Formats: sequence, C-alpha cells, structure tokens
Amino acid sequence: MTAVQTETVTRDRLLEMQRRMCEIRAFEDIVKDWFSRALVRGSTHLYQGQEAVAVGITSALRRGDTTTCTYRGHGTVLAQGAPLDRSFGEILGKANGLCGGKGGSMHLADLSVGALGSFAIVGAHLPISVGAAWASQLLGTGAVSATFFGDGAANIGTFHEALNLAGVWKLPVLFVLENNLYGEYSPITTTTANPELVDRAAAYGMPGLRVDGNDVVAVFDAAASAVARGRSGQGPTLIEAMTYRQSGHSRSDPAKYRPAGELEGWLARDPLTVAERRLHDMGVETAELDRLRADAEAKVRRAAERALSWPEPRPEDRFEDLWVH
Amino acid sequence: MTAVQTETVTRDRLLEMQRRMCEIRAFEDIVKDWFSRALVRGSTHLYQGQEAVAVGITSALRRGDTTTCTYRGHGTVLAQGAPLDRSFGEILGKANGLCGGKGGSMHLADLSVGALGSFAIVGAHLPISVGAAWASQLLGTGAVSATFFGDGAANIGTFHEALNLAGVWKLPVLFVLENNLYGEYSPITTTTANPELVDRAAAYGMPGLRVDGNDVVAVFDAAASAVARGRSGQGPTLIEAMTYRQSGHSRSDPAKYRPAGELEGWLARDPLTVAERRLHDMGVETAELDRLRADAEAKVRRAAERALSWPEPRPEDRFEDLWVH
Amino acid sequence: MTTTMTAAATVDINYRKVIARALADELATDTKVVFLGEDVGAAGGAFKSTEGLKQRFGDRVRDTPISEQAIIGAAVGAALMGLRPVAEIMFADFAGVCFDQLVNTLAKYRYTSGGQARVPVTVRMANGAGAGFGPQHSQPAENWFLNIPGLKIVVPGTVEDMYGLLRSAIRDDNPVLVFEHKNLFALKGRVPAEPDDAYLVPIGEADVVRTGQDVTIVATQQMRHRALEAADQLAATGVTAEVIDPRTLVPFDLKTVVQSLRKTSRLVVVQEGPPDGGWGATLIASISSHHFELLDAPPTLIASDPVPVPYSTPMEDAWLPDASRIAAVVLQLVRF
Amino acid sequence: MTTTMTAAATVDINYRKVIARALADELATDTKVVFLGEDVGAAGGAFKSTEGLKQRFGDRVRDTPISEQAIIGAAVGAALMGLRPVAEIMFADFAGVCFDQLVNTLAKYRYTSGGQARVPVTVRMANGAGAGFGPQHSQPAENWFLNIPGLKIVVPGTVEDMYGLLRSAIRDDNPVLVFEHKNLFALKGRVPAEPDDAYLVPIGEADVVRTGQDVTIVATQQMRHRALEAADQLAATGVTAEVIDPRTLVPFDLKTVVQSLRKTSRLVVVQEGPPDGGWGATLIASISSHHFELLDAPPTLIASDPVPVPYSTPMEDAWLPDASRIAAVVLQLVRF
Ligand SMILES: Cc1ncc(C[n+]2csc(CCOP(=O)(O)OP(=O)(O)O)c2C)c(N)n1
Ligand SMILES: Cc1ncc(C[n+]2csc(CCOP(=O)(O)OP(=O)(O)O)c2C)c(N)n1
Ligand SMILES: [Mg+2]
Ligand SMILES: [Mg+2]
Repeated sequence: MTAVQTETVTRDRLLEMQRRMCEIRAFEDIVKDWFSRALVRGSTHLYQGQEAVAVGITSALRRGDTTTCTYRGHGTVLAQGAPLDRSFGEILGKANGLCGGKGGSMHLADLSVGALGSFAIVGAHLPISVGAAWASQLLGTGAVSATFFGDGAANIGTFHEALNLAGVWKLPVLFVLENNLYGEYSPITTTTANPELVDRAAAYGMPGLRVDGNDVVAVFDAAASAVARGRSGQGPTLIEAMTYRQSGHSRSDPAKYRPAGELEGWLARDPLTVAERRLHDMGVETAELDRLRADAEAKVRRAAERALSWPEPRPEDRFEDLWVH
Repeated sequence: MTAVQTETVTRDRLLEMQRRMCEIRAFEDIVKDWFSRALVRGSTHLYQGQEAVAVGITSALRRGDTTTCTYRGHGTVLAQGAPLDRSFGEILGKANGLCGGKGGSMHLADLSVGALGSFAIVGAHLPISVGAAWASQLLGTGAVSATFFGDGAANIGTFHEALNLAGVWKLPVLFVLENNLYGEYSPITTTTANPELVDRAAAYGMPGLRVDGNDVVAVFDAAASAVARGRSGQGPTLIEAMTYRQSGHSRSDPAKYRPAGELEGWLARDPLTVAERRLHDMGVETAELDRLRADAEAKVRRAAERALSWPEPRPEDRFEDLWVH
Repeated sequence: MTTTMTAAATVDINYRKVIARALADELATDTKVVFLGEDVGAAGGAFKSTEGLKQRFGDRVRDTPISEQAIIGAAVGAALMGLRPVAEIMFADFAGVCFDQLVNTLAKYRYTSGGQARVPVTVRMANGAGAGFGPQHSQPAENWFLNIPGLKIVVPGTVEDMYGLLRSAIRDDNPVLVFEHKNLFALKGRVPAEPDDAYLVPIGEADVVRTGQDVTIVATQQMRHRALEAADQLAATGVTAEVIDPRTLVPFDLKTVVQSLRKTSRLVVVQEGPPDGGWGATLIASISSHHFELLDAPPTLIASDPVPVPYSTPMEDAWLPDASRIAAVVLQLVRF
Repeated sequence: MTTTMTAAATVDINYRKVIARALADELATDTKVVFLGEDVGAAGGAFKSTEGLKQRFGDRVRDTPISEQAIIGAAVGAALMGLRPVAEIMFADFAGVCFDQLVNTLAKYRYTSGGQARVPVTVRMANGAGAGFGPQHSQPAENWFLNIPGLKIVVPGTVEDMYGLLRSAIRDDNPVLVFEHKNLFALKGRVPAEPDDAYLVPIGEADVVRTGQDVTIVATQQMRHRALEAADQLAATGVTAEVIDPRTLVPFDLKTVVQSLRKTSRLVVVQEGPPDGGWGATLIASISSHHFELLDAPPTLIASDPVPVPYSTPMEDAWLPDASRIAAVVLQLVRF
C-alpha cells in the first residue's frame, strides 16, 4: 500500500467537488423517493455515502478519458458530467432518457462525456475499460480509463482477467474498488478469503492504493497519481476506496444485517460532511456551504420535474437501436 | 513462500515413485509415437518431463482423496492408479477405454481410483475439486482434493474464483500449479503481469509453496504438508511446481519458440534422472535402476498391445451414458 | 391436471414462497441435499425465496462469494462425491457468466466419463421479463440450453408445479435447470401442509390446462396464463382452445401435444423470448416434420420480438405477447 | 453463386490459410482494424491460420493471456473507442467461457445505450465436429447464439466464402460471429492475388450452390458438401436437388429458400449439431408458419444426435449426418 500525498486541492476545486457531491446526493434522494412511490420499476441501487469516490476519481480525469461502472452507477455517470434531467429520464424510462428508456436505472451511459456505461452483470465492465485503455495505448491518445466496482465484484473471474491483462500490457487503467463492506447483504469477510483487497494489486504487477473513500480529497490525490502513472505509460493502478453504502443494497433491502452502530459511525463521516469540514478549514463560511447545498438541491429538483414531464417511448421504439443499418 | 522440509521419503517409497514415473514416461512415449503414426486423431498433450509433479503429489494422497487435471492429464490419472491398458484404450477410442471412447486423450477419468477427470477447458476443473473438498468438509470424510493446472491457467477467471472460495471456506484443496513456463506457445512473461505465481496464494488467504517440480521428493514433501493442513481443517494450499514440458504443446507443435539451450538444460534435470541420482545416493545400484525402467517399459508395452487389440465401440454406443434413466 | 390431489390438508402459499418450502422439504427428506448460492442463506435470497433455510439446515445451506463459475463447478464436484447440490444463480441472465460450467462441465460430465458418475445437480434461476429489470436481468434464458444435450429443463408456471417440479428436480439423478419466473412470484396456490410425495410433479409430463376442440395452444410460465386469458376471450366468440403447459422443455412431452392435435389440427405456440432458436420453433419443427398430416393450418409461433428486453414499460409490455394478440392469431387460424 | 468473379488474377489457397489472407487484407485496408487472441501472434495461431500477421502488423496483432472474458470485453471497449477489433476464440466451444461477454455485453451494448455507439467487433472461432477432438472441442456452437438478438452469425463453407465473409464481417458496424469449420481446413479454393473488393461476400445472402427441381436442401459448412454429395447420388436416381448454403444464419436469407420452394415444394434442412434449438428447426418453423401452402411434404430436419460429440471415430462419424442418409431422406420425401 503506497502512501498518498494529500492537500493538493484548491478551495475552488473542492467547492466544485462538493457541488457535484451535493447534486448526486440530491439526485439519489429523489430516486429513492420515486422508488418508494413505485414511480420506477425493477430494482435500483443507490449511491448515497459513496459520492466522494465518483467525484474524487472523475475530478482527476480530463476530456477523452472514460469510465465504466456498475448498476450502482448513477453517481459516477453524473460525476462525469451526464445531464441530470436525462439521467432522471432514463431511470423513469422516458424517451428522452440517456438511453431512450432502453437501459434504465442499471444502465446509465453517456458516451458524449466518456461515461461508457453502467453494467448490470457484476464484473462484466472491467474488461471493457481495459479495452478502452488498449485503444488509448494503440492510438497514442494518452486517455486513461477508470472502472468502478464493488468489494463483492473482486471475487468474480473478470476481475482477475482484467487486472492481469491491464498489468501485463501496462495499460492506463484505474481500477477503482469501492469497498463498502458488503456484497448485496454478505459482509466481505464471509465471501473473501483475504479481505485486504488492496494487496491483490501485487499479483497483477501494479501498485495498490487504499484511501479513505469518504474524503474526496484523498480519493482525488490517489486518482491523480494513478492518472499520471497511466498517462506516462507505466500501467494500471488499483485504488481501494473504503466507503459505505448508506442505503440498503436495493429498494427492497432493509439492511437488517448491519451491526448496531455501524451506519451511525459512517454517517458521522458522511462524505459531504468531511468535505464541508475541509472547506471550513479553508475559510469557507457555513452560509456559503448551505447555499451551495440548497442550490444543488434546487437544480436537481428542477431537473427531476423536467424528466417527469417528458413522454414515454412509443412501444414501436423497441425495434430501434439494435442494428447499425 | 514457505520453506519445505525434504528427505522424508524412504528408499522403497522412492523406488515405487520412480517406477510410476517410468511407466508414465513409457506411456507417453508410446502415445507420441501413435500420434505421429496417426493412430490417434484430434490433439494430444504429453506429460514427458513433468512426471515428478503427478507422482509426487498423488503419492501423498490416500484412498478417498481425489484429483482433477487437464488435457495434459495422462500422467496424473496414471499416477493415481488408473489401469495402463484402459488408459491407452481411451486414447485410442476403444470400447474398453476408461470412458468407453467417449472422452479420448483429453478426458481420461477413473472414478474408482479418485481420478475425477481430465478437463479440456482451461481452468474449468478447479471449481470441481473445490466442490469435492466441500463435500469432504460437510461429510467429515477427511478427504483432500488435488487439482492440477498450468501456468497459463492461472490467468483465467475460474482460477481466481476457485482459490478464493476454497480459501474463504477453508477447504482441503491442493492447488497444484505446474509451471512449465509456457501456455501453448506463449512464454509466461508475455501473458502474466507478475510471473511470481506462488505469491498469488496470499490474495486467497492460503500458503504458497514453490518447489522443484522435477524432484519428486520435493514435490512429495510439499504435498504431504499441504495434505496435513487440509485434513486438519486448516484449508487449502497453492503449490507451484517448477517444471518443463519436454514435448511441444501438442502433436503439431515443433516448439521453435524455445530459446536455444533451454530444453537441454531441463533435460539434464529430467525428473527420472533426478530421482535416479537420489536413489543412487541411497545405495541403489545402477543395474537395479535400469531393470526397474526396463520392467516398467515392458509392462507399458504389453498394456499398449492389449489396448490395440481391443474392438472399437459400435456407432450406436454413442446414445449411451448421457442420461441416468 | 396430472398432479394427483389427495385429501391431505393443504395450505395457501405463493410462487415465491413455495420455493423455500420445496427446498426445505427436500433438505429435510434427504441429508445428501445441500444448497449454495449468493446471499441465499443469512439474507434469505435476493427475492426472499429461500428464507429460513440457513437457520434450519445450518452448514448444508451456504452463502457464496459472487463467483458463478465456482458455484456451478463446486456443485458438480460435490455431486461427484455423493451429495445432491442445489445451486442458485440469482438471475437466469447470469447463466452467461457460468455458461461453460453448465454446458461443458455439468451437461457433459457423465457422457464424457462414459457413464462413470451421476451428477444430480439442480440449478435454480430467476427467469423472464415483465418486471422492469432491463436488458440484462429479464431474459427467458431457458432457450439458451436447448441445443446442449445433457440438461433437463423445467419451467413451472404455477405454485403447484413449482413445488412438485423443484422437488422432482432435486430427486432426479441428472442435471436439471429450474427456471423460476420472476413475474409469477405473487401467484397464489396450494400445497400440502406436510411434505407429501403425492404432490411431486414428474419431469417430462405436460399438463392439459384447459380442454378445447378448435386449436391447441402450447405455452409456459407467464405465457400459460396469457394463453388461458386468450382462451377465455375466444370462448366468447365460440372458439374453444385447448391449452397445454409442457412444464418441462427437456425432455419434451410431445405425445400430449400430438394427442391434442389429432382433435384440433391447429397449433399455436406462445413463447416468451425472441423467436429464433427457442423451444417454440423446435416444437413447431418437430410437429411439422413428424406429424405434418395432422395440421390443417400453418403451425404458428407467437414469440417476443427479436430485440433485447427493453427497460421502459411501454416497450417491455409490447415485447411480451399478450392475450389479445394470442386470441387474434387463433381466430385467423381457425378461419384458415 | 452470388460472389462476383472478376477477371483479376487469382491464387490457389486452402480454407485454413485464407483466414490469414482475409485478416491481412483488412488489416492493410483499415488501420483501425486490430486483432487479439491466444497465441495468434508470435505463434501464428493454434491452427496456424494467422501466420505472418504479427510480423507484418506489429502491435495491432496481440497475443493475450488465457482470459476469454477479458479478450471479448477488451474488444468491446476498444470498439467503443473507434477501433475495429477482431477477437479469436480458439475453439468455438470456449465461447461458453465468455458467453456473458458475448450475449450480455457485445450483443446488447448498442441497444442498451439507446444506440449511442457502434460495436464493430468480429469474433472468430474454430467450429464443429469430425476431427476427433472430443466432447469439449467439437461443438457446432453457432446454434448457441440464435436466441440472442444483436449478433450477426456467418458460417462460411468454402474458401471463397471464408475470404469474402470474414472481410465483410470486419467491415460490418455490428458484432459478427464468424465460425470457421475445423474439418474444412484442407478445402481448396481461389481468391484474388491482390485485395479486391469484388470478392467481398455480402452478409445475409444465401448461395444457390446447385439448382434442381425436386427438393430444396439447405445446409452449411461440412453439411453443404455432404448435401452436394447426396445430390450427386440422387441425380443417378433421376431426382434433382437444389442445394442452398445460407452462409449467414443471422440475418437469414429466407427469400432465397422460399423462391426455391416455389419450385420444389419440398424442404430438407441438414444441420450439424443436435436438433433442438438449432437454426434448422428455426428455418423449418419459419417456413411452416409463413409458407405452409408451399409445402407438399413434411419439411424435414436432418441433424446430429441429441448427445455430446463423442471422441471415438465410429461414434463421431455416426453423429454427423452423411450423404447417404441425406439422399435416403430425400427419396422418401419425393415419394410422399
Ligand atoms: C454476475 C452477477 N452475479 C450476481 C449479481 C447480483 N448482484 C448484484 S449487485 C451484487 C452485489 C455486489 O456487491 P459489490 O460488488 O460489493 O457492489 P455494491 O453493490 O456493494 O456496490 C450482486 C450479487 C449480478 N448482478 N451479476
Ligand atoms: C478456456 C480455454 N481457452 C483456451 C484453451 C486452449 N488451450 C489449451 S492448452 C492451452 C495452454 C495452457 O497452458 P498452461 O495452463 O500453462 O498448461 P500447459 O498446457 O502448459 O500444461 C490453451 C490456451 C482451452 N483449452 N480452454
Ligand atoms: Mg460492496
Ligand atoms: Mg504451461
């Protein structure tokens, strides 16, 4: 586990990160409410509590870089710059949703901002980001790929194949392991022989960085060093961000399996609060922070209203978008 | 990499091991000849040079223990005690072959001796041995499972899933990695991010032992300690046996990709020669060793003759053995 | 109805909960039965269809890592050592992740070894569309396995069939894939209050769900219920439809369908899932090849569209054949 | 014959070697084309069908670890960034190992994203039985993908078709699976001496290989050649068979088959692989449903047996339909 240098982030930059985190939080709170009111079907997987990971990592990326993520991917796709309203629209299955309503909550994608997509099969997207990084290496674009996945995903075959391939080809990939301590409901120690996941990096010839996933600055710093490594042709990095899923796994999960006090402990270290403390220390007033949060919430609410007003796809639209003719 | 204590093997025991190695060598030499004379179709994968691994490991097993192995599995299945003639028969596709001619060279299996089979899909069998070990744990039989696979197989998803599952459930599995330096033709450094494969054990919470795979005693000692660990409920072990494939990958492979001198270096450390040296040191006469080898060859030749004389299956036999009725 | 209903006391239960009930009854009957999968134990399953089993059966019920290949492989290995494992793959779509283990190991082990072993593994998977789960969590995956000899396939469409077929699957000495349709989870039914072998449903026997004279409609799971709805609509126009639920796709009870066709001479197959390579086309080809003379009208396949399952309701609803479409096709056929 | 043969100079080449030739021509034509797989580069492929490419195209040809899931996923990711990857899966049977990537990622990416991207990935696989490779290395795996919308499937049966279809596949903006039949590797044929677009074979066009009046035989790859043999045998008895090789299974050129049936009124489909869930049953169902009136006799499927591919020669030979079996079935049908 390599040491990480922090405090590289300016006040303005951190304010911008906080704004994004607040938007994601507000976004997910609305989605949660919609689900509880059956405005959305199927299943949904919320990101509250993990915002610092998506925002910290994507803040270290530049235009042309790409991400892939999971069904728990609203935060990542938004952090990369997908429009709020069309993201809501996709979750509602609207014609104007990011994917025209074909994908839904588990499949947000916005290729125009480099968000190559959210994948609903655990682990399936890691090789996709490896492939994007291979293209970068071949084409010499300098682009890096970041792929987000959970602690549970670290036990599936594609994890192994993707990290080894990226390692042996020295591809510019950031493997972002969001360790939120649980798979769906299973605590990591019941499913993982050696829960020190960051140590797995060595097997793939790459450095492993474990960071406080609730501190956006720590995440950013780790990402920045991994990005630099990737861009300069030195290969991939595994970043293990220790964080916590504040909601249950999905809509139907009351999360009873949590030990008493666990949630509370993590709520006290909520990523939004951690960032606020840092901003405070940098001299930002409470009032400004409150305004920032309120503005973000209002903006997100307006986007939600727009999305709700949009029409549904027509049944015959289902025949579109399969083939390139 | 845990240290291995050697010299636990008695003279008689080592003679017995040498006998088995000689049989496997003679067996494979005949198979090679048959292939070159088109007596066998499809592809075949020979074991010359790796005999000490199969014999060393299986010598540490007892009745009730099981193995799985690969298409390069003749040696393992024979080492476990499958009859020579019916093994030949299977490779020839005879009705009296181990599998009635349904499996062929890549699928030798003899459940009566615990040889659960040879699998032709790289990595597919590792989970099978994990399952057999799970049954042992549940039923309390104390049986251990050994699964043999190559260095190339260490990069496929099932390797990762199988080692993690065995690790977290603390199952009595010996993961026997036969590192013969090549996949089909690709040297390990071109396909493996970190070629120190034994180090991967740590990621799965198990000890890793690297041994000289051409020294049957070293292999046996490692196996014995792993077996003891497994039987006593402490879980799996990864054994990396460093060895060399003296033939090409398969019939059609002239093995031109080998650096000059590599084969010669390994031939000088041929497992049969290494064992002979040890036996010499224990006071066994050259004449006795020669006789042992000649007897083994004669026995194998007789088995080959028998197999050649057996009838082929009838076409209609193809409908048998799919369903349990 | 082929299920023998005895006089034993029965209880009401739904399709989702009867899964745990069937598992419990088999776990209790045979100590060789073991059960593994992701979150099946402590959490009672992603769909809560395995609640209580871990508490009752302890180590014989095991939560696994997210490692589908290892799950199926481990089940095969345990079966070779004499156990009767039941493996859960949470959504049938994930069968893709362990497809090799299912088709190359599980299906072929016995054959490849020349019949040396039995591999009594049951694989349970939540199947099908209609609940808004999107393209990767909604596929009727039973159609992926038809071309792979060695796997029995059951597709229960009622509570009674789920109970009876799942228990039969676990008792079968062959590999059996059990597809549990997510959109039927709330369906109600009755099973015996106490484990009772009279309620086993034999694998390979179709159920003539409704008798009729004019057309034979063959349908499974969701589509069985829509076919029945269509039959109601048709009855109002004076057309009587015989509705057959094969319940098992491999081995397929062709005899019952042929018997029906001797009477109706018209075949409609309603299949969830894209038309090509499915059991519907297989059945039609089989009847056309071997019983051509029974047919007075073109045997007709009503299937989903040849596109993935879209997420949004209007598109997903349209993707699934509904009762009025079935009725319309039948009306055309009887007028042929 | 739909391939336009121009006057350009041609060279003799076999089915195995023409693969490298087609790859080389596309790699030379479009710098966006890249190629990856196990031992495809330095070693020239397990079947030596990609020899020389690494030397000529350098980093655009890459040897991979034994990681089929990563191979297909990497191809998809590279395609999203504008490349046109060709991925090799050594034996088609190994498609099981990366089935999820093929059916859930590759096939569905474009659809799920609402058409945001093109995914021009070509996947090449050595296919089929007849060469003694046993149950896990001999499957005609094209039948595994029919129920998965989003994948084009080509099954070239001649040197010219292999050349023309592989090049068309690489140029196609959709995912295309190319099945290369191992038992045809030694087949001889002719291709242009220099890359020539006139030799591209369009995806989705059947080839009427032999014209006839009495029966339409549809067959691919190995079976195409056996069907031709059967047609020769039949000619001796006065029966003329029209032999059609669809060459592409998805999309399927139904029109050419229907046109032929207007003349012959009799359909025989010869399919390598077990009967259920295959393209043969799909074709028969399709014709029976939509062109029932064209048929004067039962449409008939000749397929392999519903068991895995056995290793031993007498059993494997019997597993594969042969010319005399085809001829016998046809004779029965024309007498129907
Ligand atoms: C291959 C596969 N297996 C199982 C699932 C079901 N599933 C969805 S999320 C999940 C847990 C994933 O845990 P983790 O990787 O830690 O991510 P988190 O949900 O905690 O973000 C599981 C098992 C799936 N989607 N894909
Ligand atoms: C899933 C899968 N991919 C590819 C192959 C083809 N193949 C057979 S052997 C082999 C090389 C295996 O190398 P290694 O694991 O080192 O074993 P060795 O042959 O050296 O004993 C390959 C790629 C296969 N059989 N299965
Ligand atoms: Mg998690
Ligand atoms: Mg090797």
